[in-house]
Amino acid sequence: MISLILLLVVPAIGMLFLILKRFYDKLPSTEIITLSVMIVNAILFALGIIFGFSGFNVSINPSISFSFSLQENFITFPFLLLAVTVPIAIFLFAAKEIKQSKSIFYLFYLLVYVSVISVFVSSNLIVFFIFWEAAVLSLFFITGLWGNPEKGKKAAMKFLVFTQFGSLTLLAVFILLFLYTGSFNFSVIASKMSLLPSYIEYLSFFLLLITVMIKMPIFPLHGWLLDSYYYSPSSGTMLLSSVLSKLGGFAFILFGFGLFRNVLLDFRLPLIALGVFTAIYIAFTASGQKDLKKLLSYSSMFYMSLVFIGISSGINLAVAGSVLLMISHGFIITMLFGISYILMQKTGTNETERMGGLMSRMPLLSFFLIFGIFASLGVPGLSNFPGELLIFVGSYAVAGISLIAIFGIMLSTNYYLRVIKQSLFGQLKKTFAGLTDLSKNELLFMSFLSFFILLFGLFPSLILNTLGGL
Amino acid sequence: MIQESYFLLLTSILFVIGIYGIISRREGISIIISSEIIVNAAIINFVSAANFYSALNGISYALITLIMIVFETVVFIALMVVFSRKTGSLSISKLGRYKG
Amino acid sequence: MLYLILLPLLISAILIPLLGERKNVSWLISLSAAVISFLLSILFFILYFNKNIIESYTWFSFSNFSFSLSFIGNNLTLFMALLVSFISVMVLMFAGVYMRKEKHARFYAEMSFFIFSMLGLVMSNSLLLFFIFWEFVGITSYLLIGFWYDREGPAVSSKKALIITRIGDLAFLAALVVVFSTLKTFSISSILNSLSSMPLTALIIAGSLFTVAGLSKAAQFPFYTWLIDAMEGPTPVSSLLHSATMVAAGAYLLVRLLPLISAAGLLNLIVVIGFITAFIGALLGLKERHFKKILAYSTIESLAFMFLAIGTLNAGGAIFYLFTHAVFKSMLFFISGGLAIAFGTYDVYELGSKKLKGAWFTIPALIGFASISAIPPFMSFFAHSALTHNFNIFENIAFVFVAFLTALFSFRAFFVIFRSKAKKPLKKEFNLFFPIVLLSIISTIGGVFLYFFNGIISIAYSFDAFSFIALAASLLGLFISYEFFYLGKTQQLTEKIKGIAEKIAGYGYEKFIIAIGNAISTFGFYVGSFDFMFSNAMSRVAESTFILSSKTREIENGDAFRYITAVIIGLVAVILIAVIFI
Amino acid sequence: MEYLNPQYILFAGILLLILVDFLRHGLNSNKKAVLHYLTAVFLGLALVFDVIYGNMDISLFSEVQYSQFVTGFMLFLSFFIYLFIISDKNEHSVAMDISYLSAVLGSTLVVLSSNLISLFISIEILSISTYALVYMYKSGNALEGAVKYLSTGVISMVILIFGISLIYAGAGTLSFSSLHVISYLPFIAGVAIVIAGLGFKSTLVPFHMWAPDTYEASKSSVTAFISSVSKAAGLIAMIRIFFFALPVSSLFVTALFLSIALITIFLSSFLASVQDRVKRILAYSSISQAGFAFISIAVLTTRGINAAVFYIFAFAVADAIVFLAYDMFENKKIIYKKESSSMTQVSRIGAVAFFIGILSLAGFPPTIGFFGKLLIFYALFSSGYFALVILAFFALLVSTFYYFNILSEMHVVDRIIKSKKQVPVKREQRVKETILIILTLSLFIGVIFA
Repeated sequence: MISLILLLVVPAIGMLFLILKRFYDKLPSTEIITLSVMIVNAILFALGIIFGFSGFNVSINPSISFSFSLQENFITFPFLLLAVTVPIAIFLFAAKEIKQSKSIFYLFYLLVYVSVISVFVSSNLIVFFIFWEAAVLSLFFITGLWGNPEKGKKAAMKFLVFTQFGSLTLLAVFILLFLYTGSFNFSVIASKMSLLPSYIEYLSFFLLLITVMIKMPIFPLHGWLLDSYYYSPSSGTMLLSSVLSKLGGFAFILFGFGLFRNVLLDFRLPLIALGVFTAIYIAFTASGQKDLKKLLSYSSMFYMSLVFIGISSGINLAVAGSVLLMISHGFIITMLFGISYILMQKTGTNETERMGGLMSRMPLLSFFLIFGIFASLGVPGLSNFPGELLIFVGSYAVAGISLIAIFGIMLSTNYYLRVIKQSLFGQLKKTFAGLTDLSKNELLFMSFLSFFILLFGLFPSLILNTLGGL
Repeated sequence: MIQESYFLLLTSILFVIGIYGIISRREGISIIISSEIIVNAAIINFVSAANFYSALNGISYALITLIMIVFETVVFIALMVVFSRKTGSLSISKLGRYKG
Repeated sequence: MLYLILLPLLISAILIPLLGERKNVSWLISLSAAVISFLLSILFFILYFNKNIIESYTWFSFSNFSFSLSFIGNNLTLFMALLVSFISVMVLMFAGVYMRKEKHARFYAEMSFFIFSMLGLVMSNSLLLFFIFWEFVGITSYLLIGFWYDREGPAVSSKKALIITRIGDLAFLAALVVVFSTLKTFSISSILNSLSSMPLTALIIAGSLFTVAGLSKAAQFPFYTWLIDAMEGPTPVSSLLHSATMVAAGAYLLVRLLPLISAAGLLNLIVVIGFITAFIGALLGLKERHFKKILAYSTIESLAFMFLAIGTLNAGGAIFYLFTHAVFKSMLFFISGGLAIAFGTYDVYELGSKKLKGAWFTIPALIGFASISAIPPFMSFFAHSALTHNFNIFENIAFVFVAFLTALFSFRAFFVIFRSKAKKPLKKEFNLFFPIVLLSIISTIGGVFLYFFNGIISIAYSFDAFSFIALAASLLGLFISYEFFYLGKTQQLTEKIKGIAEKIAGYGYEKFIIAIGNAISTFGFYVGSFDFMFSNAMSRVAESTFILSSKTREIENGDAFRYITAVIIGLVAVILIAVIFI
Repeated sequence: MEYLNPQYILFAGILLLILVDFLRHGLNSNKKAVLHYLTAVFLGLALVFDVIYGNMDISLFSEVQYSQFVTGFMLFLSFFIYLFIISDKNEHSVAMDISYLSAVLGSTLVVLSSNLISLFISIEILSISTYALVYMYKSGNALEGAVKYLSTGVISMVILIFGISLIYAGAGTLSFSSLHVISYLPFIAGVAIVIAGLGFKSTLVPFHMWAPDTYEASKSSVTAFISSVSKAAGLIAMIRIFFFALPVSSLFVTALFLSIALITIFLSSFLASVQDRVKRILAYSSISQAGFAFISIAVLTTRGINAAVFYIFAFAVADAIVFLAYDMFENKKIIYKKESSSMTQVSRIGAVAFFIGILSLAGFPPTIGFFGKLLIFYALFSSGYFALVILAFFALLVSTFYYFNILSEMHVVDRIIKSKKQVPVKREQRVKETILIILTLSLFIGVIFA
């Protein structure tokens, strides 16, 4: 039985080594430390799947029932899988993109890595909140210090203040729960939910909704998305889009669907309508974008609005579908951002119009770009399709309007194909004549991700079986 | 015998005078003088209350306040001396070094 | 066991890219895989004759919802599998000739993947599996059209093709969701016999969405432009995908779901759209100069005929016509490909100037063009009779006009190309020669096949008065086109007809499609700028608070006296509040 | 040995210092260093005795259930701040030690006082000695800061005593145990006036004007003392009066307190966001922290008071660290909003301590600042003030903004990252760093007291 604390201890040791590395140089290079730590963690996770995980509990301050307790709940496995595998892939990118003060970047990188894992695993709400904030904080520094030189700091500040409001409302929800159920432990709260008077339930559901709508970004509260996705370093964007937006979804399922289910069932229709509106709104916004990186950030928000529809429909089939979609979206969006970064580096521009005919010079990259775009279009056999199918089947039973989101997918086909046509097909410009194809490192990154995309596309039952408790 | 409420009336008048004294002029010294007036009002209060409740602790309180106000005035005047030597005038509104 | 038919092609689709660009190897692999699957489909056709075998496999299941994929082996599906594998063998042989100079691996991999998904589509029983192969077919057609990605033409038309077929795919997905959430099953057979339990609204929604899917895939009236541009792709692709198999998938879907469509009451809508498409196809075909585009218009027209058959509940007729059309249309595409290799152009008038009459493929071309306009000895005449079996009076009259126009524009092409006597004989390539001759033989003697076709799929045919009137109309069209195009007489009359054709169709429709595309992106641009402004509104709010608070900063301007007054004011306020309220 | 509690130790220390100062004409500078160590020893001793024997218990000053904890943390804080001050190389006179010791004595007495007049005495001792401390360093503009501090201080002292006299006139007694609310007009006026007087000490809104200038003028280690220990004393005095002495439960009083607290938080956080000097930002931030503590006092429930006490302890430690760390930056002339390359001379540990201090002030999780805020929200929620909490969120957002603005503008994090080369570190800087380390550790370990 693998104790969950190991998943946290290993990266902590890695961070310790990184700090020590500054003083005695005989330690292996920072990249090797971080990579090996993550790989060890992945192995531990794999062993854990085979032999099962065991909880971990040490109580620090019983008066406010604050105990550092880790326990997997009914939807941790798929998210844990995402949190363990995707950062390894992203790291292959961060390795060559960050030039100055690498060791501190890896320190923050590992901090995000640890905090995301422990958010998925922790069963004490204070521990949940501490690592929730730690993830936000470290991303603030990653965007602020390594992002775009002139706009990075401003975007980081905007991101921080926005998500800080989200986490404060979450803190309010936790305190309300603590107030009425007397403990911060998730299982105790789940059992004592009946103690909450109804107006408190509605209030805390509303507060939770604010947090989720900021984190996942959903329509009215998505102000921070464009700046922080665009101006942070590409590994920062990948972390943000693939792992952090899943925190929002995770919290929504764990608390919205898990605890406040009857409130969720009352508000199903308006929430689905909001999700559909966001999907259509974002599909149109994305089709108006010329810049590939902006387009990808909006399209990542599009899929999160589909997830929002799935969860707010309250049917466990649709919720399972949204979990599936979140996992596959994590892999796909990382690959697409990776490709957009490579294109940015090679062609010096993010505008797809100014690229042309790259397919002849870079067949491998174009294969992976087309593969990624087909995956995100929901072509069956790739991982987005089962998720979307389940969401639509589940949410159709609740409200027919969820089919309008299919029109959103239609729009996404439009702007994705425009990207392929403008960047890959057509005449190769003279300026790009000398371009070389993917390096070994990038090839490893791409095939690693597409393996998972294909795996979960063909065998979604791998994830669905772990969601038994839904 | 003068009831106690008359004393309260007197002290509150003294208090208002003291307050007005502080606000009216910009001089440092005017602050200390008017605050002395307010302290005397407080002492009268203490004594009259002690007499009214015929309890001796009021008197001790009055004595304590007397002593404490002495400390305050000493420190304040010392500061005013340094201040006037430095800036030539006692008006405390001119020092705008720290704004905002 | 039915998946055995598909397996060889899947293996070749995976094997070819791994082997890379070796000389001719990938062609051999894909051809052998197609032949194996053809033989297997013959075997299974005999084995499962008049039986109805369903093999289903559960893909994944979640809390009492099971998502299962199932194949079905009955006469219809196996006959279609037979047809598809036969045509694909022919096409691959032709591709050997046509694609000699191009890069092989990518083309043959995509071709074998296409055949794999087409065979799968034809034989799938569960709607989910049908949808999966439906999407695969759409994707491979996108890749194949855009094969010469460096040219501007294929890039634009592949994007357009996928977007328009994607409308159909998503309509299919929506219909799938509607059906599954009401009936909790995907298998077509159980859906069809539990139609009564579906609520009427869901039935109508599902029916209309399936029809939209069928129409967009079969390039019918609202969606036909993508098929015309799809001709940018290599000819083997056009012959396989855009004549015989893929576009027929739309009609095949509606045939499989005929009871559902008829229950949803969409039949006369389909008939109307069928006639509109037929007229447009014929008229635009008249003015077209590009040989393959003429064939594309005739494909649209014959698909319209299939939809007419479906609209009049004549599934057998539609399937038989699909069979005949697949045969002669792919043969015509082979001819156009052969000409293109020899003379490097598809323009009908340039080909005309190459003095081709009397070359070895004039006869197959004649057979082909004659069977487009259903001249008696050839199979398509019998197919037309099966087609028009239960037409009512109006449909018959309209059909007569259509027959006249089809004859007109098909023979125009024939006479323009084969105007002058050929001096030097053309070289006969076996891979080109064998498929063309074989298919022309089938399309001539195929008519007799109609009689015992009934054993396979129930079909009724009648040679009533109207079929002969239609024959007369097409002969008239033949004679007129002979007059105009072969003898070149009355030039101004042909110009007039061409003018009318241009004005009527005027290709306004094309601009309309492009206009929609631009409208979406411009609207997207406005919404994008609104979003940009919206997300910055947040920081503007922040800035205004800063300005506000910097004004309040003036209060504390460092004057000690002001501090004291503040203290006093605070004191007085507190006293007043305390005294008044407590 | 009932005399072995910290107050007597401090008092003995002061007497001893005065005696030595009186005799010292012949002493040269290193003797003076001995004196400083002597005072440090007295402070340490006081801390030790507090832990062992608790506090003295005579009529005017009696034990309260958490007063041992509060005096303990006050002595702990002032001991380290004192170590920080004496480790500064510049010369300072014995008078400074005497006034520092008396300030510490005053603050501990405030916590213990069980009678209004004793409260008054201890507050006066505290404030008079802090006046001396502020002016002690004679740096150019210290004079102005001292004048402002003093003038407002005198007025508020005078107002306080007048209020107490009114209460005495109304109730006839001043000891907390026998005080009770009487609806007699002067009594109520007296209570109001006392609120004003104490408001000055704990920098609540109408009376906070002096704080930014004085904090900025005096040496930042002294500011560390004022903003942490003396402000905590003011707030605890408030608690003593309004919770233990006059358990006034009328809805109106809480409304008044809440409005004062809210105005304090909002005004000071908005003003802080537009300042362009770090010390002034930190001054305003400590005012808004005081406002936050006052909110949880204003709720007047036991849960609120516990939260307030813990929060005062949390932000006092954080304030101390931030100001002390800033003191190390200050003499290296790192100025806000100026591209300063001279950041490298500052010790890395100082920068890390500053960083963690700011985190705790902003209320980020691992630090006790977060737990303080958590408890306050918990108290507010339990007495049903939901809207209030949401309002507080907005103020918190603004505070996150200016706290992290400080970090990014002053390149604190760059300092932690950038330079590798070891700067030759003098002994006294090493001492300062150790003090900062201890204080930052306390930021994390403090959780146990939550």
